Amino acid sequence: MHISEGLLSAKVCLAGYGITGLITWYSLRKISHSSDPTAGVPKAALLTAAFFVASSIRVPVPPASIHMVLNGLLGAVLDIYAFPAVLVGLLFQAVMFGHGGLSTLGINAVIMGIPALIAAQVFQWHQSLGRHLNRTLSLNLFGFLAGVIGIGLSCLLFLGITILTIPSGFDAATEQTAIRGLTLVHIPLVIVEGIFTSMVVSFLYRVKPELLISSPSSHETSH
Amino acid sequence: MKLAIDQYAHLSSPIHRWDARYKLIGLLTLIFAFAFVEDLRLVPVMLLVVVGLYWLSRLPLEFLTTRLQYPGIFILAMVGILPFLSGETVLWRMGFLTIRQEGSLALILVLSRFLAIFTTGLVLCGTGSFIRLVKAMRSLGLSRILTDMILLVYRYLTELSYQLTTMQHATQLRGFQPLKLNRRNLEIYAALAGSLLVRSYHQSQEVYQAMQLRGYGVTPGSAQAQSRVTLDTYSAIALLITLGVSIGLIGFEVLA
Amino acid sequence: MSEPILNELPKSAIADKTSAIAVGVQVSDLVFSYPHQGIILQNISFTLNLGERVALLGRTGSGKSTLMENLVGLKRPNSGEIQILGTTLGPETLFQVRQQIGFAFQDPNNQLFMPTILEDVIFGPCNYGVPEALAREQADQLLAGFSLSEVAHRSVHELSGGQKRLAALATVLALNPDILILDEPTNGLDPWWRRHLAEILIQLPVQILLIASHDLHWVSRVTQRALVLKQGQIQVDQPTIALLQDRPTLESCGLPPDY
Amino acid sequence: MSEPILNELPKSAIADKTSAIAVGVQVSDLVFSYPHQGIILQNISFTLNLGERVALLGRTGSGKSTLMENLVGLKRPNSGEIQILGTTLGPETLFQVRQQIGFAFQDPNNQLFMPTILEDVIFGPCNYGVPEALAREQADQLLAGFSLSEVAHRSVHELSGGQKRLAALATVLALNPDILILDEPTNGLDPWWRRHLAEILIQLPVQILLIASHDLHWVSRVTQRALVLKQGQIQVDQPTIALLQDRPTLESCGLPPDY
Ligand SMILES: Nc1ncnc2c1ncn2[C@@H]1O[C@H](COP(=O)(O)OP(=O)(O)OP(=O)(O)O)[C@@H](O)[C@H]1O
Ligand SMILES: Nc1ncnc2c1ncn2[C@@H]1O[C@H](COP(=O)(O)OP(=O)(O)OP(=O)(O)O)[C@@H](O)[C@H]1O
Ligand SMILES: [Mg+2]
Ligand SMILES: [Mg+2]
Repeated sequence: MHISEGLLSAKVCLAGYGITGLITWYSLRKISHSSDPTAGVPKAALLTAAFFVASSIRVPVPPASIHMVLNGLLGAVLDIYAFPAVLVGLLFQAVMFGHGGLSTLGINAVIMGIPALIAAQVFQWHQSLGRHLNRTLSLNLFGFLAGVIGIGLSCLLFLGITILTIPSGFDAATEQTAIRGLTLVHIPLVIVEGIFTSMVVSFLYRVKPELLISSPSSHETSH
Repeated sequence: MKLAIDQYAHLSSPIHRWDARYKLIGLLTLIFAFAFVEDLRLVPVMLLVVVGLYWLSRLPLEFLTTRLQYPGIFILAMVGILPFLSGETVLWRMGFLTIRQEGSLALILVLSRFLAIFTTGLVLCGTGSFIRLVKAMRSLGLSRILTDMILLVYRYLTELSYQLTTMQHATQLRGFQPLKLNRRNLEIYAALAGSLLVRSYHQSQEVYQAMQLRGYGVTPGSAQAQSRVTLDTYSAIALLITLGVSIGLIGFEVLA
Repeated sequence: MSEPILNELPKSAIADKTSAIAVGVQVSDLVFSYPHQGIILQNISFTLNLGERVALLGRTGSGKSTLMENLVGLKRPNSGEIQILGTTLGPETLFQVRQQIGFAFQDPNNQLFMPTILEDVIFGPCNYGVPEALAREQADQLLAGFSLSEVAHRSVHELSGGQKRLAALATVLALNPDILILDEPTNGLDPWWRRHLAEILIQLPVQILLIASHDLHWVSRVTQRALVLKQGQIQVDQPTIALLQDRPTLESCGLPPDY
Repeated sequence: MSEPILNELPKSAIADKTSAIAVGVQVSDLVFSYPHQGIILQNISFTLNLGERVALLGRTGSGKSTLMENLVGLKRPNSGEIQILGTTLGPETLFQVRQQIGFAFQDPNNQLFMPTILEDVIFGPCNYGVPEALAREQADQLLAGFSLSEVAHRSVHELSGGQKRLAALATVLALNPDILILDEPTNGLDPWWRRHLAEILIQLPVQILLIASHDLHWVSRVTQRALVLKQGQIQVDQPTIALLQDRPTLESCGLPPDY
């Protein structure tokens, strides 16, 4: 779900870089104002690598196999480092594997990163909105939502940007059919992603709850 | 997953000799100049520049073609339908197949831009060690947090994908053979992903400790951070040429 | 130093399964190299017969782990053939052959990926259709045998180095493999556990045991035959005790027996 | 078995730095537990004097690694005090104290975090202001001494288990620490390397050497004093050779000397 080199006009690429630059600058400023800015670097870096490796796991859905995106969870786990993490991860995907590209790095970071930030916010609601639910249920539910929102929004942004900016217009009808068709195709994938995300969330909750920021366990012990 | 993007860093060529900082500025500008190209008359110029650049870099052609495969297929899948669906002017019709002019031209434009930008990016990353490139980014003022992250990700991307492969092997050796999507299988994949995250988190803590034990993060502006600013005439001239070409391309696009 | 305990194998356990085949593992002309690098294993050929317990020795970096990973089909040789219990190892036979082999990685972290140790131990049996309740019961016993009952519900990251090793061994033994291949199983274990592990392995009803190790004394109590890898080839193939007393050979292979 | 080489320390190296302080490391009443778990170390007190080479022994899971990580400030004790070369370990003094300590983790993977082995070795010196060219030169020598020149430009996961261990040791030695703390340094090394490492360590001009190990014979050649951890306490504090000959004590600590 990355936009390749050459597809977009330079203006869109530059706009992407502009937005990405702004959010990255804001994130970095928040990081360097934290008590020990270097402390989070190895954690963010290794988890970035882990997320991108984990997203290469191919889950068989006969007759093919799919892989997860996990950007919702990435947002939830990495907090202020999430956006820089997405940027760095995408840089590697572009350089090493040719997924995406250098000129489209900015716009791709927007496509993956902004939904990650929103999904992270939604996931945090498990502490407030999910307060009345049983802990596991609320984690599963909001994990699911984070997964769905992360990949869902990314898909919409991706489809929107490509179809609207691809040079030489289709007629409006073709465009609409295409969008509708592609959206329908993606719905099952989005749901599998949601389920998978909630499963990883419950794994993390069992094994290393502090990875889920301001984790329920620390919440629990404080009462 | 082998990330050998810099497997040809040891070659020697005019591009290899180009100082990483100047090269970074020069080639990135060129990439953007290519992105600006909309006028079909510029396409041959752009391709010529890229062919020249790749030839100068002495990188083997095979390096380009193997790396081109995946993203090439991807972009073809994205824009391959354009000639059939997009535009009014019919160039050619056979049965239900219609090839339209606007779509075809758009396809040519997109593919050439893709090829030009992709190749330039490959030359940028393939003609020097990746670490050197990251250090160049740092000395050009990119945040230390980002460059440190890039270096660590570079190191651990291979490591973790290796760990993942080994863990997957371990599942196979103990009889895990998922043929269909069901709850248990999905849960095992989630466990693999989760293990990878926890393992890397755990490792990151120890890595941070190991880094601290060896003096990380306390001596700002140490020898590593500052690289000498020398005026390298050769690199500067190369930069000027690239900037000239870039400005030419953009200028033509804006004026014409 | 006590004598290695020879011939204590419960032969019956072996006979009733595969009495027709005498050869368990046969490797012919195996060549292996990592991409972009020199050859690590060149023209390796050897045979392991049923009932044998064999040590694989060699200097650091001599290719022991690489050879073992070839044997279980995790790495594909450049050329050459591997036969396991009469079946030639290949993409189609892999799944079938692996059902009979247990392999413990050199790094136990790679082997433990489920949320808790207990779940890790039942993972294999469940894959082969053992009902979960039964698997759990057997796992409890196995973990108790490895003094891991207390940590059975912890995740890997909360174990000490030696405990990780023991847990990894437990996950392999849970499968009751016919052929057991262990890569440096004593690494990180304390002397008490090394002794106990030797006892466990000696009594284990496996048909073939192959152990890579740097612990010459320990391995001489568990195995009867030793292969030494050097410069990509098997340069020594002797009874383990004989090798242990053959100081010049050992020194020439870079394995000074006092250390 | 050759006699452990006592008193071979280059005393001059020690005298000229800190002749005033005789005590190198002093631990008083240290208590440690992991969150939500029982106490691992209870009321540990001991002193390491300058010039001493000390072994830290104990069963798997007895808390050796935990104790060492407390000593270098990677874990914070629940209570108790640690003094290193006269400075009390605390958040403010941590950085200063760490400049004098070299610590090698039990798992070498965690120690090697740069893209190549060479970069890893120069990482420490560069942080402490050694010019890169000089650091590189020293690193080349150090790596050659560990037979790692050939793999210096590889990344860690392309090394064998033993090579990782050696590389991790090289990164620590590159810092020329006053106090050297090694967690199971022989783990995964072949006999030749175990011998060679012993020789290197015996000649190393460090002021204090503390080694956790399960390899009793090896450690008795490198250290003169042994501490044994059991049930969260130091139950034995003896000269290493004396301990090695004291079979009943060893057996009671779960360390049968034959294994
Ligand atoms: N992934 C890899 N890529 C390239 N080379 C590798 C890789 N893994 C191992 N090697 C090299 O192959 C050789 C054999 O490695 P192997 O791990 O098989 O040795 P080993 O005998 O198991 O050593 P040890 O006793 O230290 O575990 C070593 O020289 C090592 O550097
Ligand atoms: N992160 C952790 N969380 C909880 N418990 C832990 C953690 N790490 C270790 N432990 C427990 O603390 C005890 C001491 O562990 P430690 O690693 O210090 O032992 P060790 O003496 O180094 O053992 P080994 O010889 O096997 O390395 C063990 O029982 C272990 O299970
Ligand atoms: Mg090995
Ligand atoms: Mg330990």
